[in-house]
Amino acid sequence: MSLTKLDQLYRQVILDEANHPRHHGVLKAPTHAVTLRNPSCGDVLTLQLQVKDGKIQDAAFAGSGCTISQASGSLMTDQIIGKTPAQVAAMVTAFSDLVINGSVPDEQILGSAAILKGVHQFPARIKCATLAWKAAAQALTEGDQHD
Amino acid sequence: MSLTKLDQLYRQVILDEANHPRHHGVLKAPTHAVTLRNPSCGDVLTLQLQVKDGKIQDAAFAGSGCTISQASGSLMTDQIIGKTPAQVAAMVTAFSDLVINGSVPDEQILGSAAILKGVHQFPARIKCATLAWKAAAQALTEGDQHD
Amino acid sequence: MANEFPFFAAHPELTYLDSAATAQKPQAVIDALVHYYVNDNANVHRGLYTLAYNTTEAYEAVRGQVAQFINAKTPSQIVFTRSTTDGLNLVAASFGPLVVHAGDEILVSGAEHHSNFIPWQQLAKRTGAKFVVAPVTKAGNTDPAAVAQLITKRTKIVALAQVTNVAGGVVPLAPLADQVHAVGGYLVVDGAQAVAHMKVDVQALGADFYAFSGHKLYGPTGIGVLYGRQALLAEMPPVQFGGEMIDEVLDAQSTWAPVPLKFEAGTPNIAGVFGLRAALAFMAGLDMKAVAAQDHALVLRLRAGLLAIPGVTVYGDAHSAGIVSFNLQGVHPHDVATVLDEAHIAVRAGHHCAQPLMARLGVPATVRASFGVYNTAADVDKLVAGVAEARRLFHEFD
Amino acid sequence: MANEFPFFAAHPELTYLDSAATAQKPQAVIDALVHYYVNDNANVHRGLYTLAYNTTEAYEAVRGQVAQFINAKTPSQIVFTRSTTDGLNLVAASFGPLVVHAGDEILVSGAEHHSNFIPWQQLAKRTGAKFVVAPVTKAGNTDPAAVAQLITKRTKIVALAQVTNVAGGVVPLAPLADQVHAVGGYLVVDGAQAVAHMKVDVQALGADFYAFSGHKLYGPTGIGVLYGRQALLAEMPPVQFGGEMIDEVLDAQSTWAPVPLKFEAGTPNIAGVFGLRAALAFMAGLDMKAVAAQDHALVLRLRAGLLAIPGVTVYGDAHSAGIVSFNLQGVHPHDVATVLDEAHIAVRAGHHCAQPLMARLGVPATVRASFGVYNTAADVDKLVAGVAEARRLFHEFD
Ligand SMILES: Cc1ncc(COP(=O)(O)O)c(C=O)c1O
Ligand SMILES: Cc1ncc(COP(=O)(O)O)c(C=O)c1O
Repeated sequence: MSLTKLDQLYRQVILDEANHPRHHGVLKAPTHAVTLRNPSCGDVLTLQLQVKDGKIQDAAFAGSGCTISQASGSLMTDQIIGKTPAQVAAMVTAFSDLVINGSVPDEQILGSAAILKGVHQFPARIKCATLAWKAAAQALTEGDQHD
Repeated sequence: MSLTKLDQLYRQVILDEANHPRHHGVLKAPTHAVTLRNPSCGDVLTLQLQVKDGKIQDAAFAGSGCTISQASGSLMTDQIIGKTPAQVAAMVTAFSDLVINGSVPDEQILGSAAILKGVHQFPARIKCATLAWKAAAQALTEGDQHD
Repeated sequence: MANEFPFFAAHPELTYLDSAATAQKPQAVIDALVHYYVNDNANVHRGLYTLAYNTTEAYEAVRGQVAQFINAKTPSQIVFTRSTTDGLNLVAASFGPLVVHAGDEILVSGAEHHSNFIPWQQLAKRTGAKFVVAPVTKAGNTDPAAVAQLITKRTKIVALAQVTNVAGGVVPLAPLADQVHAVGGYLVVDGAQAVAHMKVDVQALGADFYAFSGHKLYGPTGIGVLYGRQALLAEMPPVQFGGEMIDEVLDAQSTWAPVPLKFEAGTPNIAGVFGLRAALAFMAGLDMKAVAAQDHALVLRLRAGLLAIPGVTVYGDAHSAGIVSFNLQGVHPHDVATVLDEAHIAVRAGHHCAQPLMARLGVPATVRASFGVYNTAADVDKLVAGVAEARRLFHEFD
Repeated sequence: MANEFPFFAAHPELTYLDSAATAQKPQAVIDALVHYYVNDNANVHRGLYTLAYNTTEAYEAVRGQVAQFINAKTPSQIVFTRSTTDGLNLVAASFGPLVVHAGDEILVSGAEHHSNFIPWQQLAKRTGAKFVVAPVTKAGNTDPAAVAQLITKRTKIVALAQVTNVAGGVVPLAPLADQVHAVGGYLVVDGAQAVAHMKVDVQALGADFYAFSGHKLYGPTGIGVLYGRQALLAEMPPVQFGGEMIDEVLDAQSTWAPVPLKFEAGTPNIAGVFGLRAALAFMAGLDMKAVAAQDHALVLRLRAGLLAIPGVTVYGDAHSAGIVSFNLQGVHPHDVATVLDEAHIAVRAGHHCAQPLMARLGVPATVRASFGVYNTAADVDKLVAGVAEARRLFHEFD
């Protein structure tokens, strides 16, 4: 039972994603950047975006955190590249709903990031999963003003 | 029952003492003075003493307060005049014991002030009764330093 | 109603008329505390385990319930404090120096409780501002016209009780809020005596800050609420430092968590927040119009009864929010209280933490009766009989 | 022992190992709160009626019981606060500016909790003093020798936890107190993690101030204690203003009540004080030598069990006062905590409000288990098994 829940949370692909995250590091010419912290647990995540011609051209994240937040950062950055800010906003909402409720009608717009849905059985970890997505939302709405 | 207790607290002589207090006012040449407050109820009492040749030559009190504190100020000042500081110290202790316990072995050293013993049935009013006496004790131990 | 309050079963002989000092607690509030300690006890904002997570979520959700209770826009405007006093001091210490400078003015009423008087007096002292105390009405209430007249271009803070704690007058705050906002100042409201007696709407009042205590609202001791306008809270520095209120701590410097955690350093009164939730639920079950009507009926009855006794002065007026102060000529309030206490009637006698008002009324103290939802006409009649008895007693002695 | 704590009956499946965050409450403490609200609820220092008088007397008497608990000379040295954090901030805000000036030094250990770190960091910033952070031991404990070496003629305040909250080391304070007193400085002690685990003697420690929380001592949330040397408390200005803390309030100025009321503005957490009394009575019924022996046995067993698992780093040492922090190589502490939570084991994972220490240990976080009097060897064994399981789980995934 509990192993099943844990297995769903820590699927091999999630562990791989966390151990070998993609888009980890910094961009050369970011247009947007934001650093978010989860002060209760100490997780910190810096997200950089390069937005040009109305699209996310590139994205990178850095910081330290648990398996869930690292995997989420990797999957998120990978999925948003090539999308428009409006598309990303929809994805952020869908992702948040997914990890809270375990399913959403438009799961497919999240691509491989939907694999994190197992988090919904661990309410205490939802914040870990959404940190990167919150950073994306914030970067796109206000991050540019701060650069 | 309760009227009996109240009768003991508010004996005619106590009411007279409060309504027509003796030694109420200020001294011309005080050697000691102290102002004490009972901050929870707002009572304030200023005591002045004139000490010469090792004796309380004169005493006066001022301020506002309830029947008990006014009667006590009147009786106290009247009783300590002519006494030595050491005698007053003993009286302060005896008075405090009397209004806490209702009786003390050396009640006679308090003279007519012993009439306040009814206060012991009203613990909430003990502070009213002892305010003047505390002022005397404090005036004699430290009041002179402040003049 | 009294049967929801176990205090009255434990004190069948007592007529409790001191709810303005602290209210008695319904069984539901006491049960909530017990339930918290038995079932939910865990520190908040710290643990990842299920128990700590659930307790944190429940704790945070109470902000939303408080926001609804006073019609705040968002839960993040709700800061948990120890008490009204704690909340008002937080505003004076943190917000005060941001807006008050030498030559500015801080305005209060002469009817304020010490908790809404001294923090501003001391802030004025520290900043070199002028501390202005508005005259009160003859009845001992805040005089809105006098306050309005004293608002100047230099007025930065007006601090007023919505209901004063000696005469019980309800202060019409909205026009004063408009006036002080028009000169660029801010309105700080002491809601300690208001919240249990009327529906409060901080937005309609135009309050920039609003503080109240749980213990006067049928809730536990040690918990209070400070509401603030979001933009103001966001700019204010924290006044205490420690766990929970940080963003990042380095050796050389620290940064702070967003509002409201920024203002909640250390382990809060978690059980108090759970108890407050139960108190809000209790309040939600009340018909506030009926509460006001009952307050009004009791105030009228008490005023009439007291005024029928020769030599009684009654402060305030018929519109008092459940508080009636009075004095009996020639008898000190403490002596009145003692006689009443012998008849098992609990009223308060003293300066009621309102010495500036006592000075204005020219008395050292008053006797004060104040009502909770459990009080009845019978309580009022007992008090009136007790005061008449006190008069007879001291009159007889005369 | 656990059967005195109703929490465990309500959570038969749970292994609670987070008492350093907050302890569970014995039935007697919960009963004391209920008893207070049903029987004694009245505001303190205000009413003259019998109920209010008795409650005030009982409230004040708890100071004596606290004084005895930590061997203070007199009850008036006991100030009731909200928490350790509240007490430490009070000292920093009120006493700090009296003794710390530009060019002076404030010294803390790198192992301090944020509540005993940031107030001093910010005081240094405000006053222009130098904020000195002493290096810690490899195990993550305060290093007394390093602290001693950093005490200079300019050191005005040394602020140290008696027991640190991550590695659990007991700091030998008395020699440091002598040293800081010799240079004219003061020792402020954070006793949050000490009071439940050892007999505390503030005089023997040489503490000028000592702060702790009720909720870590099997008492209620929202109540804490600040002890201070009498002469220092007497000179300190109040930090909050309002009811109860005054001597006289005039329009132009106010004067303050004597210590300790000067520091207790507004209605205090009265129920919290009654609950604290019950917690002290509970403590008085314990054999503190037996408590220490049990702590020691559990710490030894846990360390041995953890160290037998490959890839586990354990901080602190065998003498820890009931606190063991550790990490599992390659697995983030939060993930360890989640696996343990699935096995109904409540431990804390995070920075433990000790980011400066995390930086020194070079980790973002640790897993922490901490013991209360209700913990047993079986709890330790479950934890060890859970950590081994976590390792298997993540290893298998590798
Ligand atoms: C060493 C230490 N100091 C201070 C604190 C703060 O205590 P509180 O949160 O009760 O104010 C804690 C507990 O979190 C602690 O462990
Ligand atoms: C009008 C008013 N303001 C402030 C206070 C202070 O409330 P607390 O003592 O709960 O901080 C009170 C109650 O005593 C009050 O009546």
